[in-house]
Amino acid sequence: MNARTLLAADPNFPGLADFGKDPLWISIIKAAVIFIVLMLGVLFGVWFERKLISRMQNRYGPNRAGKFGLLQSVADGLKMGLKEDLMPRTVDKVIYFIAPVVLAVPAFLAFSVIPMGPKVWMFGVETPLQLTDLPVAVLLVLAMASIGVYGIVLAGWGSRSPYSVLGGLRASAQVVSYEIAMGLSFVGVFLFAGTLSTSEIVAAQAQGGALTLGGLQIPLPSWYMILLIPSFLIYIITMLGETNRVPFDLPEGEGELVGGFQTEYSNSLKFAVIMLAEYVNVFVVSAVSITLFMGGWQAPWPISMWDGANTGWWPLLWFFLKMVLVFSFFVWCRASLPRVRYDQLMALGWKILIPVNLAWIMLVATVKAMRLESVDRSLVLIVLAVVVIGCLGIWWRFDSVLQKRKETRAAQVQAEFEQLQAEPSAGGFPVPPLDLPHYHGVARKEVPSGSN
Amino acid sequence: MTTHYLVLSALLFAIGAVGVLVRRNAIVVFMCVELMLNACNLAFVTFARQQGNLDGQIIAFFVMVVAAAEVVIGLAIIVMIFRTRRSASVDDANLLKY
Amino acid sequence: MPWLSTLMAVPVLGAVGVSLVKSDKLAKQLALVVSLVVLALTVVLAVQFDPASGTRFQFAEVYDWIPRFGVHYGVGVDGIALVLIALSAVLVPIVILASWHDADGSGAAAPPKRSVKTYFALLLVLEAMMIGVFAATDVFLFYVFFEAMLIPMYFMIGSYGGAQRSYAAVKFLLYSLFGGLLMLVAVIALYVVAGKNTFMFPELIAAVQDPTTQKWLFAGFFIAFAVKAPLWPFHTWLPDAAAQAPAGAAVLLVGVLDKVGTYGMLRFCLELFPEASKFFTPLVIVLAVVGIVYGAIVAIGQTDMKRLIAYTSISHFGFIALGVFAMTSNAGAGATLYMVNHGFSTGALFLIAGFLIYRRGSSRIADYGGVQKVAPLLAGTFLIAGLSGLSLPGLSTFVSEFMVLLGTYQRYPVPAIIATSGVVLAAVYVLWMYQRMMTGAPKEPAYAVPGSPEEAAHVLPDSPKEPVSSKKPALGLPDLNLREIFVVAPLVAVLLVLGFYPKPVLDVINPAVDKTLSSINLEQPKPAVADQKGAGQ
Amino acid sequence: MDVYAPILVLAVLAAGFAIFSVTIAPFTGPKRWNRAKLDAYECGIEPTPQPVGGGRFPLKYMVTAMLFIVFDIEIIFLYPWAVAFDQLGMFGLVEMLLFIVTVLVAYAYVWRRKGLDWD
Amino acid sequence: MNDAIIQPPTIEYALLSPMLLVFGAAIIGVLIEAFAPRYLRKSIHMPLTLLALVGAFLMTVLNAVNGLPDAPAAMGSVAVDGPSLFIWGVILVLALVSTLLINDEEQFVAQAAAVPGSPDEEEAILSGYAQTEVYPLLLFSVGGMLLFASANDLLIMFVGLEVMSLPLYLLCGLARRRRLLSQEASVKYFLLGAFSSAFFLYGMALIYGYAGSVDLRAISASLSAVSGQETLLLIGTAMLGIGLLFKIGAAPFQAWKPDVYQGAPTAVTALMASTVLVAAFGAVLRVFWVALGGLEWNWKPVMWGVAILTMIVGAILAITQTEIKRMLAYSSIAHAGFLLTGIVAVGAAEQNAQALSAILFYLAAYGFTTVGAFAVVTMVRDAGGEAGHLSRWAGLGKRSPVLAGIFALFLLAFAGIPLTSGFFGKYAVFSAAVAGDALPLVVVGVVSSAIAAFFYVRVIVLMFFSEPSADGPSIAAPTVGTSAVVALAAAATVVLGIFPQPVLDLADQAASALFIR
Repeated sequence: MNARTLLAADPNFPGLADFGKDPLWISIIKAAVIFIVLMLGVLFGVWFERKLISRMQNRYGPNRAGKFGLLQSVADGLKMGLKEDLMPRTVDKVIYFIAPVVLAVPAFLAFSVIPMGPKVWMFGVETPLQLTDLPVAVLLVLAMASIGVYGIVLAGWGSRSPYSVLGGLRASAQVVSYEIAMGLSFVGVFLFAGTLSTSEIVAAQAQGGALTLGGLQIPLPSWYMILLIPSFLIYIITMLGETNRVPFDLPEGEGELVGGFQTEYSNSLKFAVIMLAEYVNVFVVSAVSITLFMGGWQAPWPISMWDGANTGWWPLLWFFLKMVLVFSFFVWCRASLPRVRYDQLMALGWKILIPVNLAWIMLVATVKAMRLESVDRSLVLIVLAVVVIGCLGIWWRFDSVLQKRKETRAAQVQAEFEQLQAEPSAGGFPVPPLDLPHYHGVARKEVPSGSN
Repeated sequence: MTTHYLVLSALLFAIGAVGVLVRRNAIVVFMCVELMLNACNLAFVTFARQQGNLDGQIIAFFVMVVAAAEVVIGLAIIVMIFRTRRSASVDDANLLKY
Repeated sequence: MPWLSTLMAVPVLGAVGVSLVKSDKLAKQLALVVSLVVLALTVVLAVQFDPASGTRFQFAEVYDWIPRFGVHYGVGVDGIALVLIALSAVLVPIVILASWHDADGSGAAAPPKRSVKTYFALLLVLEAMMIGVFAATDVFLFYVFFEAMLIPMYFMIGSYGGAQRSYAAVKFLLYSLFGGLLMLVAVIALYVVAGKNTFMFPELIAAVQDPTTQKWLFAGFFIAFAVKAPLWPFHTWLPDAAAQAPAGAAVLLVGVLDKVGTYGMLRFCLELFPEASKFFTPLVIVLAVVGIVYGAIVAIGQTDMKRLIAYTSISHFGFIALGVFAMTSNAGAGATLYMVNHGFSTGALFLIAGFLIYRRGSSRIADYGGVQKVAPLLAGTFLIAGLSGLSLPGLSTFVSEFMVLLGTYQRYPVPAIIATSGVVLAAVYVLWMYQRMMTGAPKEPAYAVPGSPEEAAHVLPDSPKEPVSSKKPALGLPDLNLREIFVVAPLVAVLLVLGFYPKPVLDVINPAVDKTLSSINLEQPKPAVADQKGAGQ
Repeated sequence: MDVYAPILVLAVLAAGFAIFSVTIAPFTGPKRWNRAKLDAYECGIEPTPQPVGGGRFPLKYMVTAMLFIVFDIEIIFLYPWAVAFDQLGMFGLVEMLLFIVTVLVAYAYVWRRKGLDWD
Repeated sequence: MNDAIIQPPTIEYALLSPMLLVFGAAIIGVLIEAFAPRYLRKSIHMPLTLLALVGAFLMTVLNAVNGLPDAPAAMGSVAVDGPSLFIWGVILVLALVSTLLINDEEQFVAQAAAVPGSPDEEEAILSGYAQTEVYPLLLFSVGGMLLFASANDLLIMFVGLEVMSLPLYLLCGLARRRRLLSQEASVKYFLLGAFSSAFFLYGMALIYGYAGSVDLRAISASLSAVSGQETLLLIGTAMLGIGLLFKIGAAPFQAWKPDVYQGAPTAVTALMASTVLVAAFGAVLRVFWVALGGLEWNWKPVMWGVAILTMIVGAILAITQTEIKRMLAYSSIAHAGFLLTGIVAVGAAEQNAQALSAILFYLAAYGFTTVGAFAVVTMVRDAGGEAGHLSRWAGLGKRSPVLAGIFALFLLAFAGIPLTSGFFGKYAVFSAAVAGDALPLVVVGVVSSAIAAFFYVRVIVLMFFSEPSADGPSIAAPTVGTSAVVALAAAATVVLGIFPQPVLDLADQAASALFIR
């Protein structure tokens, strides 16, 4: 509700009502632009990542192809196109071919609901800088992410090789796990924005509300990244997990799974499509984080003092700047963090992110409800207290049990160790008797293995 | 316009029903049942549009929940029987005949 | 004092007591005592009963049982019910005494030892139910007793009977149950159609007006009763059940239980559905006559004495049904008296047959011969009982049979004449059986080839395979002992007394029968005349 | 329906590109036949024979999938609730608390039964 | 999009308290599973489950004492009316009784996932695993039944149906002995159950398409208001009916019943056989009387056919059975048929009240007898677990006359012999049917009763009149729980057979106001 009432006040922000009015050719133009920008973005992104990571590691990075090595990714792409297309005979051909497509298409589609600016005049038509918007736009993003999982599973499955299957399974398990936490982290945003439409969420971040505390009006920050810090942090983590990026790049953990689900997609255009999809996914999650938490295309604080900052084509700039920043964060993570173990990854997703997220949502909802209705505040507080105490109790029980278990285990190990120290042959460990003549010291003929 | 969706849903439902009756693998049968449930969802959503109220869509939510619960329990049962007898074929399960 | 409830409660409590006491012997004695108490109470009841009284059901007790269905615990007796209750009360102690060793596992014919206590407890429960079924003045209560009665009898046949006891028991139960369920439908429909929200019999009399409905309901009741009473062609369970049941149970089955059927026809069919009764009378009479002749003819051909007795009963039940549906007061009273007399006479026959079987272990007629030489008392009583079966004048059955035939002749001369042939045939089967078994030279029992069908049918599985005579003196047929004399004596006495002086009983019966018939005739003032005209044409 | 049309346009573009790339891949590169190239990659050793029909997924993943379904469904209910929260007010809060507590109970059960442990 | 202001719904927690209590206890049960140490679980579960059921029963009574509301609770989705309360009471008591049975040791598998005979299983048994999840599952299922029977909205009914069924599917597969059989029963029950619920759902969709609502009252109102879409309505009714008839095991949807009853652990069978039927009949009544009452002339002939078929199939196929649990299953099918005659006996309000009260009474009477019968089945065991084959029951009457006698009592009650509860149940239903102009149905019912009596009697014959075999089954020394169940069921059977009036009054009272809409 509040989002919509807000909208009426500021005609600059496009709302749901502004969509679906474009003529087809405008839509085609916008779609084509988005497509091209994403393609170029991938080329740029690959280069940027390599360059930045090198700089962080005191290296130069690509610097041969073109100025600053800018053409490096173009060269890589060309190389991929010109390499031999290998196809192992074990693969399930149809699935093997479909998988990259299934992976790539949804990645692009998710971008269609990302708002990149207010309404502008484009070839004589006033249109928002956003391909389209739906009442359930965020759901579309999540849905596309889910469909992408099919691509991963199909790629792994269709390849019919142990590495691929395992990689695909791991990847899908990881993605679905983090998708839950991601989905939960959005709830806070919806609670505040009251809508699932991306453009309206951006609009809702235009002005912060105000908290009346003892007669004092304390303005609330308008961006949800500050208002809902826990949600934002969780989203950032899940964003990494969702896109299989370091430190959560287990599906492709070279050490154990070679290339993961893409092992059999040896260097060719098919692989290029997969890689493209991965980068587009990164862009999508970045764009979503910007839209939902960082005020979308709106200018950041000092610039926003300038009245024209949020009008015309300017916001496009702010948007892309934010994109670059978020992408840099990805690179930063990659440069500085080690890869986690798979159990750690799942434990983080299931045992920390989800419960914390739920608790946070309930907290936010409670606070909101208390602001909505002043009645029954005590009831809410009591319920809250019960929940908190319950959670603490459960946690305490968990913790003490775990602690006890750990202690007993340690004591056991210690006892065993001591026992073994005193009596090496106890516990069935084959310890050679001390009086055994040393092997090399006795002149005996060597017995070849297997001839007993 | 909505008629097409109804026809589709009826078709899906019929396919599912026939699948349940014809197929022998428990998992396939089970998937056919799920197909039937989703056909129901389609019908609900279509009718919701036809009737101009949202009840049908809400029902679809509930159906999804139930379908999910059914998946969880059904797969658990099928896995259980699979582990016991190393086959998921319904025909192999023939102890209960008179 | 709630006489009838007491009458029912005493045997039930006795049954509980019997099943709780420690020793078998004590159980038997207790059962006997209880049954004698019941007999004494019945005598008191009978003395207090006032046949001339205006009220129809005396000693009436009516309580709400299930108001929801309009069901009452309603009991009360008129003359008809009273004599039948008396019949039960007299027979039960006799049966108890007669079955003293039936469940012990002793005796040549006895099956292996079974729970004696259960047997006597069942007997007492059965007695309570028999009293209940005759005393019930609520149609529903009657139905309940009618069905519940099956269960103890079922167990008595099934657990204590002969080789094919379980077959016989199941057949008995299913036949009766089927009939009973049909009756249930009719009972329900009666309740619904009558719309009086009550099951009290007096209020339901002729409550259903619509003739078609009446006919259907009549059919429901009648079939149940016809199965119960075994009227031809619903009789096939009786020979099996009676032949396989232990002698005591057979007496109660044929002597009392089956009377419920004819009693039901007289009490319920006629009064509840007078029009339908009149409509169906020709059919019933045909069935009855066929039954009389058929039963008698088949009886002649029997080789097994228990089966033979059972078939004679079918013939006799034909007479009773004939009497009931002749709808004259003579015939009605005769039929009622017949019920009593038949109970005693068939009871005597079965018991004496039981004694024979107990001694020799076979129920085949061919296994016996010349008994009157070795056991004259046995043979003599057997003869008296048999003669009562053929309605020798001077014995009680003669009176009743004569009344029935007379009453029937008043209205339906042709059937009455045909039915008379049954009397002739009766002489054939009774005398022939006597001749084969009791006269001539004493006979070694000829045992059937082991495993042959004959053996299966006649010889109890656990009876000794070598001739009993090798163990017991005088061809294994000692004469009646004291206990057995005590068993037979009262029966013979009753047969003789009622044969010469049936008036006291008739005095009790007549008013009730008249009432019954008058309640039918309420609609048609002079049916007898009309019918006689019809019959004359 | 019009709001969905642009998505379709983008989908056509993306799908066209992806399918194009995948299909021309075999034609752009050179073809030098080598037996080893036909085998699945397995660190240079003989590839493990794969069972017909692709074999089976480890059961462990089924548990994850089930859990995902459960929580995804929970999210389905959270979204509309969040959107309509202002109108539902206290009632919505209490009901959703009950709902979440219920789910958390199941969650705790799974956790304790080692459904969330990987090794 | 529509900006209609959403009114926060209201929920009458007090009216729903029995259900909420059961569900709450189930949830606590899950927590116990999660946090209580293994050796303590059972000893916590047992009192919790029993307390919850008793508490819910008391709440139900309290609701009944407080007087009934005149409108459905929870925004018209749950109707807490007389029939509901009666059915709730019956379900709760029966569930309580079944819980006592379930408490018995050695019935449930130690670890469902372990392969029989494998080291895994050995280990599970040795380390004292026990499937204590049975208790929360039971509670969930019971809660679902309560909801199913009182739903005033097809959606809620569907949810109730599933909440009721899903735990049962699992419970069926947990038998300790004859594991394959049990798991097979489970998978069959599940697949067929899911299949039938899909039918229910599609029927619901079509009716929604017709009426624009799934609220029973709204559907009923639309019957006269909406025209031109009768096809939707009729097909929808048929499919809805299929889903519901499946649950009560009416022919031709009865195929699952014998398999499932045979395979499931007997204690679970007892629960299923008694309570599910009760709950499902509550739902059937609601759907066909409340929602589709105006369509009576369309569904009545079909229901006639189904009732006749069910009675006959149940009675005739039961004769061919050699397994005691299968036989009881077919008998339960036949009884479902008898009950259906009551459903058909719809008419004017007074007639409806009579039929309803008859059905309610029948359900109560049948439920108790069934629980008792299955309780006896649990006690007759041989080396391989329960002695299911009928031949093993030969001579039981000699071996243990009391047990056999009680079982015979139950069988006689099934057969509808007077002075047992079954008689008055049958009587009530048949008399309602006669009053509802369904005399032919009653005749069929009576005939099939007679057929059914045959196989009941056959078992009695076996038990009492056959010689026991030397290696016959032993009678397990009954635990307190089992003997309490048997005693209670026997007492209920006798008391309802001799003094049915109080319960009949209760059923009358429950039925007098019919269903609230």
